[in-house]
Amino acid sequence: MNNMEETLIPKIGVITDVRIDTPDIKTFRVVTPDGKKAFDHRPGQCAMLSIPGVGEAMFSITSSPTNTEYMEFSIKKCGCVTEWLHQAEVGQQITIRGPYGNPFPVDDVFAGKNLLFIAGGVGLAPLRSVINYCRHYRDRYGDIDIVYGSRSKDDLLDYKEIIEEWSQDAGVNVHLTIDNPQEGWDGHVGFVPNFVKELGFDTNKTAVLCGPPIMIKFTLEGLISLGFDKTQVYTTLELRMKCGVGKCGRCNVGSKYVCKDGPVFRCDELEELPDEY
Amino acid sequence: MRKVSLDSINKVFGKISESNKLYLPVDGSDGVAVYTEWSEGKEWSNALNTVRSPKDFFFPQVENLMEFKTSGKNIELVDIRDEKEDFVIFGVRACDVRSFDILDRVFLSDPVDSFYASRREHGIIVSVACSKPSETCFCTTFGIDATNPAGDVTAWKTEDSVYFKANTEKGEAFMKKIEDLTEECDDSAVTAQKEKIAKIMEKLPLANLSADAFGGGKTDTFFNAPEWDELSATCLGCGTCTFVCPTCQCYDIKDFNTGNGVIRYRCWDSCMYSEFTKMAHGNNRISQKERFRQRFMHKLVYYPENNEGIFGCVGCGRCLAKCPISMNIVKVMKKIGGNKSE
Amino acid sequence: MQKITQNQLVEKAVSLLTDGTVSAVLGWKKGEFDYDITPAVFKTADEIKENFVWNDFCGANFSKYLVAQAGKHEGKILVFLKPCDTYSFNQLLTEHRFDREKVYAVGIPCEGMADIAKVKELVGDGIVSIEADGDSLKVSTLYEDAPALVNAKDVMAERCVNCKSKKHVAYDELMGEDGIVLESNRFDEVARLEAMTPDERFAFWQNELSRCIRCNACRDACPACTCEKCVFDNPASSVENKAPANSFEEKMFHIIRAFHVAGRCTDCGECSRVCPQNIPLHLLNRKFIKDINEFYGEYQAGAEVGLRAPLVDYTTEDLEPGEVFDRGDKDA
Amino acid sequence: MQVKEYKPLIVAFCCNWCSYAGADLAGNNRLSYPADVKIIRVPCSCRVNPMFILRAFQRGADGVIICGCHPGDCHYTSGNYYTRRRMAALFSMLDFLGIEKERTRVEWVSAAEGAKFAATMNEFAETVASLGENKRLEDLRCKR
Repeated sequence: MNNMEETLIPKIGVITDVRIDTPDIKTFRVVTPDGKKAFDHRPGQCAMLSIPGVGEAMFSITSSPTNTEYMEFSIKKCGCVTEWLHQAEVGQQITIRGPYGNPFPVDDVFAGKNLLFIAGGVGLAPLRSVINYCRHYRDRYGDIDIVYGSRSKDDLLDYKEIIEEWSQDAGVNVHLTIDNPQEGWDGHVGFVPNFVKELGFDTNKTAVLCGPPIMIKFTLEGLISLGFDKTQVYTTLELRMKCGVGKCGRCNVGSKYVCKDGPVFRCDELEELPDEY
Repeated sequence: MRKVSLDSINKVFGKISESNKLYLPVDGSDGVAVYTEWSEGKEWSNALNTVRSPKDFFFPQVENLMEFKTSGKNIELVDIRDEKEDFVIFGVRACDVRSFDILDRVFLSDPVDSFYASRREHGIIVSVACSKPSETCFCTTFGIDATNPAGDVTAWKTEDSVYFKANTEKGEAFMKKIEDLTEECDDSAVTAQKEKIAKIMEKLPLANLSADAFGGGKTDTFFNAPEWDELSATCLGCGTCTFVCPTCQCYDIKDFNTGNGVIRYRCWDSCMYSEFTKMAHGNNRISQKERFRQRFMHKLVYYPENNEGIFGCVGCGRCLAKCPISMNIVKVMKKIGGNKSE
Repeated sequence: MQKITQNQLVEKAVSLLTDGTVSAVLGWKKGEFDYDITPAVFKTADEIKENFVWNDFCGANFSKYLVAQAGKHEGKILVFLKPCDTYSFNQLLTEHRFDREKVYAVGIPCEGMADIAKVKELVGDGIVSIEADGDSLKVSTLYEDAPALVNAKDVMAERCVNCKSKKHVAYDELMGEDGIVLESNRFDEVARLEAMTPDERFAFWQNELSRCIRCNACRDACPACTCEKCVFDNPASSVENKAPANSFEEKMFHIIRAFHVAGRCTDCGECSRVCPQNIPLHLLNRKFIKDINEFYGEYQAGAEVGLRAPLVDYTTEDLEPGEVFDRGDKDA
Repeated sequence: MQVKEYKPLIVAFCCNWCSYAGADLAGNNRLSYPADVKIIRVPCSCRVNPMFILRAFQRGADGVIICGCHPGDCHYTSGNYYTRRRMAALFSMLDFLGIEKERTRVEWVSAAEGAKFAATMNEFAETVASLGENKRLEDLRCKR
C-alpha cells in the first residue's frame, strides 16, 4: 500500500444544509461525516467538490475562515456538476479536497486599509468569505464599502445577510444595484461599473473585484478613471481546472497556474499575463 | 566501467529479469520499436528510438486513481494505490532521460504526485548513448549530450560490445546483479565512440538550432507575434505531438461508471484539443491558433520561467517525425525566434 | 518522378494570385528536410516563390481545409487537387461543407506519393536530402558518402501503390493530362483478412489497434470527418474519452470512426498516412467500401456531386443482415 | 465454491410499434423466453445507433438482437430499411474484427408474432450460450 499523502484523493463531505439564494444559485453547507469542518482555509481559497460519476469542479469557499464549524459554497447552476448539486438533498455525500490557491492578503496588505468590495452576480461568492473575515476582525480594517449588483432583486445573493448583518455594521456601507427597474425595488438601478463611477470613491482604498469578465473589465476602467492604481485592485479568476495543484495544465495562463498562483491576482500582476483568461 | 559482448547481452537481460521486470525497445510486428517487457526470444531493437516515449512508465496514458462505491446518499472511497515493485527500463536515450527531469519538476514539486513518485522511486533507468542519430534530432539545442546520457546506469553500444557505467546507488546495485556477466574494462572504446558520435552530432541538419531567443520572461516578446496565425493555420488540432512528446504532461481526470461503482482515473490530455479549457461559461482559448500557441509557449517560455530556464523540450524529434502536417517546434522556433540554423 | 513540375505550379499559383482570380493559395510549404511538407495558406506571390514546394512527399489532401478556408478570404482560394483529393472535394460538396463559389480548384496529375518510412527502411536514418531523379529518388544520408538511388515505385505509399483513380472528378482547371479510373488491387488485403479465421482476424486487429494512442489524427485529418462536434469529444455522449482506457475503447473508437464515414469515405488514405502508430486504418474503411460494393452495387463516394451515400439509401430488396455472412464459405 | 451456471445476458432492442408489442403478446400468451433477455424499447429499429450495440457489449451483454417491424411495415415507412443496411454493414465489420458473428442479430417481429418473438429469443439465447461469455468486446472495468 502506498501511504503517501495524495492531494487528488479527496475527503468525504456531507451536505448538511441547502439554502436557495436566487433562482439559479444555491448555498450548500458541507462538513465531514463526523460533523467537522473538512479543513481550514483562508479567505479567497477554493475547494474541489465532486460527485463520483458526475465530475469534479473547483468552487470558491464562500464561508469565512472564522467559521470553524462548516464550509459553505454558493453555487450557480451552469454545468453538469452544478446541475447535479442543485438537485442534491440534505444528507447527500460528496467529495471535497483542498484548500487550493492563494488567498486574499487579508492579514498584511489589507490590514489597516479602507476596503472596497465590488461584486456582480455570483461574483459575490468568493468575496463573501473575505467580507465576513474582515467584519469578524473589524478593528483591523478601516471603512468597508460594498458595491454589489445583479440582474434583479431576486438575483442578489445573500440578500438577507447583506441587509440584516452587513449593512447594520458600523463603518460598513453597502451599495446595491440591479440591472433593470423592478417593482418593489427603490434602490439604485444600473450596471455595476457605472454605479462605481457614480459613487465616486476616494482612492485611499484597496479594491477587491469579482464578477463576470466583462464587468471586471469595465469596473477596472472605472476605478482607474477615479484615480485608482492597478496595484490597489485585486480580483479573482476562474478557469477550468482538474487537479487544483498546477500539474494538469488546464488553467495555465502565461507562466502562472490559476489554481496554484491564483485565483487571487492583483490587477497589475494580471496585466503581465497574456490575455487568455 | 564494465563491458559485455553484444552476443551475450541477452544473458544480461535474462539475469536482470530474474529479479525485476525489464522493459526495453523491441521491434514490433510493423518494424517499429516499442518498449516491451523482455522475455526469452525478445531482441533489443536497433532503432534509434521508440515512437511512444518512455514517459508511460512513470506517467501512464491511463491510470486509475481511486474508486468509489455509492449507496443512496453515501459514498465510500477506496484508495487503490499499491506498492510498486522495482523495474528496469533499458535503452533510454539521452533526450528521454532528460524528459524525466522535466516531468519530475512538475510531478514531484509540492504537493508531490504520489502515483508518479512511487513509480519513479521504483524505476531503474539504464540509458544508452546514441550511435546513429537521426536528422530530426536536436537534443544539443537543449544542452543534452547524446553521447553521454544520464540515468542510473549509462550504457554505450559499440559494434561488438555494450559498456556500462553506474551513476547512482540504484545503478551500482544494478551493476552488482550483472557483475558475473560483465568484465572490468578501461574507457578507451567508449571515448572513441563518444568522439565519433560527437562528430556526427555536429553534422546534423539541426545542429545549430538555438533556443537562446526563448526562455522565461519572453511572454510579451512572443505571445502576440503575428507568425502564430500562419504557423497554426493548417494545424489539425489532433493530439499526435502531445502524445508522442516525452515531456507533455497535461492530464485529465475523469470518472467511469462501471455499473457497480465509479473509477476515477486520469489520462493524458492535450492542450491542442478544442475542449481542453472549455468550461460551463465558455472557453478562454477559442481558436486553434491559441491552443497551438499555448503548447509552444509553454515549452519555450512558460516552463523555463518556472524552472530556472530549463526548456520543456528535449529535442527528441518525435513530433518532427509524426505530425500529420509536419508542423513542429523546430519550425516554430525558427519562425518565431527568427533563428536560422544554416 | 512527378510529371508536373514545381515551377509550373508556382507559375500557375502566382498568375492566378496576381490576376486576382484568387486571393489565397492552399499549397504545400517546404520544411526542414525534403519530406516534411506542411500544408499552408499562401497570400503573396513572394511567399509562393520562396516556399511553395511540389515533390513526392506532398501527400496531404487539401479538401478538408476548404471547410475552414473557403469563404475565409476575400474572393476565392486556389486549391491544388490530386486525383484522389478531387473525390473528397466532391464528397464535401455533396455534404454542403463549403461554398464551391469561393474555391478555384486546379487539378494536378499525381504519379504517386512516397512514404518516408519506406525510404528510411531502405536507406536508413539520417536523411539530409531527397531529390527526384527520373523514376528514382536520390537520397543522401549522414551515414553514407554517396547518395542512394531508390526506385520511386519501391517507396511509394500503400495508398498510391493501390491507387484507385488517376482521373480528376472535379476541377476548374486541369494541368497536364487527365488519367483514368484504375483497376486497383486495393481490396486484396481486405480479402486476405476475410479469408482468415475469426480468431486470426481478432488477433490481427488486437495487435494493430492496441497501439492506438487515441491522438485523433485519423479523425482530424479525415476529409469525411467534419462534424462540428465529434461524438468522441462530447462529454454528454458518455463515450467521450481522451485515451483508450482498454481494448474495448480502442475497438469502439475505430469501429465507430470507420462506420461514421462508411459510404462517404472516398478511400483517400489520409487516416493511415497520418497514424503515428502505423495502424492500417484504411483497411477498416476499405472493408466497408468492399461490403457496400458487394451488397448494394459498386459505389465510389465523391465520384459525382450529389450522390446519395449507400447507408442513407435503401431498396426494398436489400439483403438481410444475417445474410452478409453467407456469401461464400469464408468462415465455414 | 459453487460454480454459477452461465446464463448469457441478451440485450434486445425492440421497436415500439411491432416487436415490443410482439414481446407483450408473448408475455400475454405465457410463452416463455429467458429472463436474461433485457428489452430496450426504441421508437424504431433505426434508432439503434451502432454505438448502442457496442455499449451493450461493453456493459456486459453477451449478445445483442435488434427487432423491428417487417420490411415494408415500418411505422415510419422506411426506418427498418435503413436499419437493414446499417446493421448489415456493422455486423460484417464486427465479423471482420474477429468478433463472433453469432452474437449480433436482426429479426423482424410483428405485433402479432408473439410466438416468433419467444422462439427467436430462445434460439438466440441458446446460440449465444453456446459461444460462452463475450470476451472480445468486453470492458473489464464493467465486469467486477
